[in-house]
Amino acid sequence: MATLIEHSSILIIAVPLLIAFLTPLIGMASKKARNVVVISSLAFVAFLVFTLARDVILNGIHIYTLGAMSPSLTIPEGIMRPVRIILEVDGVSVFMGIVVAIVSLVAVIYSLSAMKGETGQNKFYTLLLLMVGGTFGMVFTGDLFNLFVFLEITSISGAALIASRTRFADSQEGGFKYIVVSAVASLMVLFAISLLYAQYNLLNIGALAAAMQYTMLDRIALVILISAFAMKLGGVPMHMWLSDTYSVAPASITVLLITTSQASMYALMRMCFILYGVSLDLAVVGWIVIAIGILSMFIGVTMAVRQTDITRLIAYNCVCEAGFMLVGLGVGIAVLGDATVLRTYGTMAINGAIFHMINHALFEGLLFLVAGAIFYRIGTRDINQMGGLGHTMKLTAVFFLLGALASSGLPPFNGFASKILIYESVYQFNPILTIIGILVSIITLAVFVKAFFSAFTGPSLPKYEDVKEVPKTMIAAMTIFAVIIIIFGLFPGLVVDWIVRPATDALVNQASYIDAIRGAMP
Amino acid sequence: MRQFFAWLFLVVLMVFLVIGGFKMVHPFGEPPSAMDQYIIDNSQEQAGSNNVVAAVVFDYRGFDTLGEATVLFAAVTGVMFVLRAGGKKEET
Amino acid sequence: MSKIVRTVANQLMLFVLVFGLYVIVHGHVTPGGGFQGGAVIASGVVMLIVAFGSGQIKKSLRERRLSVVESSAALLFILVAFIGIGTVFFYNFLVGSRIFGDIPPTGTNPGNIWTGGVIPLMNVAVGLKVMAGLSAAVLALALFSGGEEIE
Amino acid sequence: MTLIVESGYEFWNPIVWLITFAVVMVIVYFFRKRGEEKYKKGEEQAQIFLCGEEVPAAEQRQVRGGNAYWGFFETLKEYYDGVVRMHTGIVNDYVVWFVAVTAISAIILLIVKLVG
Amino acid sequence: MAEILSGNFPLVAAIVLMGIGLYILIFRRNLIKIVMGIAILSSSVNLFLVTLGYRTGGIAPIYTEAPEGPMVLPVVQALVLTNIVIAVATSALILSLVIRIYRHTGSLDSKKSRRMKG
Repeated sequence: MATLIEHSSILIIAVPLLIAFLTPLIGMASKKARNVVVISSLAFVAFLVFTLARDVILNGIHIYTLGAMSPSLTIPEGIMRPVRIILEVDGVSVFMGIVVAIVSLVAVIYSLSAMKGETGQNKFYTLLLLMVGGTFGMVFTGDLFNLFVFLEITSISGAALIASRTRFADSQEGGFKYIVVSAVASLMVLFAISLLYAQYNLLNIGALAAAMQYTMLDRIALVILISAFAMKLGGVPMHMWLSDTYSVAPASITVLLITTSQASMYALMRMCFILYGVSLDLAVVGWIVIAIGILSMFIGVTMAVRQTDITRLIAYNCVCEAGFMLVGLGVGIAVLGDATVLRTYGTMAINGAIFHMINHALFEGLLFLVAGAIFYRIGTRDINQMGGLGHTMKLTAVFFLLGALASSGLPPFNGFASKILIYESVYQFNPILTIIGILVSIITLAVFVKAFFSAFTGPSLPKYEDVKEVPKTMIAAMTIFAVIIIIFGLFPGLVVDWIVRPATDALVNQASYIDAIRGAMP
Repeated sequence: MRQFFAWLFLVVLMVFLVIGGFKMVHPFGEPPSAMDQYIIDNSQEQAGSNNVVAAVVFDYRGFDTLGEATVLFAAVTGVMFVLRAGGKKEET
Repeated sequence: MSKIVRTVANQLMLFVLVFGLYVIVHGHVTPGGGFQGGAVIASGVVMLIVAFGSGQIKKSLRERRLSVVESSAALLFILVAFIGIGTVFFYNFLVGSRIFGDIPPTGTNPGNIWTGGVIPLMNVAVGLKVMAGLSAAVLALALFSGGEEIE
Repeated sequence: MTLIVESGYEFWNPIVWLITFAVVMVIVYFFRKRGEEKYKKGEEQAQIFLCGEEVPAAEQRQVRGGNAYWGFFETLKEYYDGVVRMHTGIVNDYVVWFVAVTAISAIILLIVKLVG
Repeated sequence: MAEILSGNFPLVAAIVLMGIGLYILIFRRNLIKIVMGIAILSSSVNLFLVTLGYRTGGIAPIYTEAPEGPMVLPVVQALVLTNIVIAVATSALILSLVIRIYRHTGSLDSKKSRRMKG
């Protein structure tokens, strides 16, 4: 068991990749075997993630030096800096790992029957596993260039998956937009990395953080990193690709795309809090992030109101929810330098933002799955064409209502618990932000009222009279999300104490991240 | 309008980058090289490879290469996935 | 393409293959490596596609077979990395052993192919993978733009 | 107690909320129970009454989602005109926005450095 | 004057190339040209990286019958190798998507391929 934990961080990344390489070969032999292998490998990975999370939360940062004599040998003899690639797993990483593990398992279960009729399923599952592995790599790595490589893995496999319904022109277009945007963003990230490399001759995040001097060149790199990751997570005004791609991808892929966006947000946090830390102009950078967040909230929700395409509506709502997290993080960045203020409400804002990340993945995921279920049955996403579906798809309607209420931040669901943390802490920073936030929440409710009533209520239409409830595995996938939403809603304190607070502590504690790299220094 | 702003922002960004590259990066030909010098000095002994770049690619930064191979694998799978025949089979 | 082009391409392919294999196998001693050698061979395949047309090539080089080769090569690569997990993932466990285990003398030397530990193995795996992968991608693009759809 | 989320100033306890909600629901049910019980299902009473005219088919009776919140959009017409024009859907414009955000934040950081 | 002009010209060349790439991505509507823009952007980053690692009078970092002189930095070369392969992979995937879009819409204009807006 100790050995398993010691190697768990690399296994979590490498097992999905290994299975992805195997999938085409197994799939040629038997479809059933392929499905079993894919699901069991992801379940194994989820198990590893939970054991690793327990270990990290109890024992502190987990270090894994690839290719060295021993995993903890970060710095070789004769040199004072890390040479090899190091996986550094701290509280935030395992938090993101938990999100990805849950969501990927649900996505695979959902696609079992949702993708049943499609051709090319071997390649579908291969790409899905690659995407999961890439997201795990993004959140676990401690090396900047490695982060870039995994960013590319997620964007390339993601683009191919978005375009998987080749019979529709708009899905091809969505894939094209996604890969162009990701390629530009990740190349600019690489440029910023090369600026940092040019000055310090380092690629390790912890070592760079220790050496950081915040010269003008570092500022340029910081600006590029912030805007590139903000583009990848869909912050306004760089959010337009998000609604185009989320709306056309298969629902199980959209759920995974949410987690990759979250991984980009994780990367943004990693850059701001750990790589630059207290050395950057905290108030200014904080306000830049807050500005992007406020714009995301407002424009996202107002655009969501006028959509008539149900997935597009939820996608714009995603932009809006990302705004909440950005505001929380921005407040955290802005007060990072002041220890007392940080203690009074700074950590609370970050807590709220991080808690909202997992809630966001859960309820937006549930909503997208429901939208996918509707599309699966009636073949359209236009809410003008829908109506009266609640008569036949009762469970789906309940799930939609659950996700909608959680997303609008109504008690007692999980969205309320995280939003109230953000509101109350942000209120002490700047009351206007909270007022905008509450207003946006109200409009979010209006958005979902529109979507719910036009899709599920009303007289049952003749053309949808023979519409049945979706297959059992899809129901099972949605049930997992729904149950977790209810549990998180009823016991938010436990979640905050167990996984959210360690993540916040890891974020605000730059010194421990650096010390973990230095740990084995002679 | 769009043209004007696009040009403006592009030029501003380029001015920043050009000044950064021209003046602020280390002089050409004299890079800081603590990590790289260590690899140059030790690659023969530790990785057993005369080709230092091969040692970096497959030993010191082997994980990047795994990622890179994965990217290529994903792209090839993606190309064949996107160009595959048929959209939806009959449900069986 | 005309008969001259086809004949020349046919003859040249042998040299391309030999050169590509040389670049792959000597990756740890001389400039080159798996990626470069694989790209050389794949460009040879592209030359054949240009000369003979994708329909002709498809008869002898199915993209299904190519993707099997690619998957197996990727598996080989990651398995070699996995074997190192006895100590650490990606540990170069062959240095100092009897297979590819010689350690070259420090400093300039004439080069010895029996060195590098796992690096030659990985080079071969990556070379196969890049060759199969790039050929498959180009073949798929060529076939699709020629009007055929990929299975 | 770990079931509570504390934000430093206030707290949120879903269990207390649920108990309150249940109590209110019981009171509501109590009031509802005291109401008339003349409603009968499946009779003419449950049918739609439209001034004696014939009830249109379900297709026409349905309120479509696209018609919702008409007044909201009409009031905010200027805002929506601007915002919708921003979403051109052309991939080139997405890159322009990226460059714009990068350039603006670079200028802001430069100004901060020169001032402070 | 000499003081102002003394600087890092090779890096400027790389950044100008980046400007060209961004220019194409912003102003060219043709989808194939957008792919080219991404390729140029990627090449500019590669050029930038390789230039960073140069040492005056340096030789390739390979010990086999190496001439005298300092070796240039090997890590950037590995990074560039990785990035080249990634660029190839990206181009291949985008081109296949472009072919699909062309099949559907019959046009390569990015203004025409916007089913989704607003």
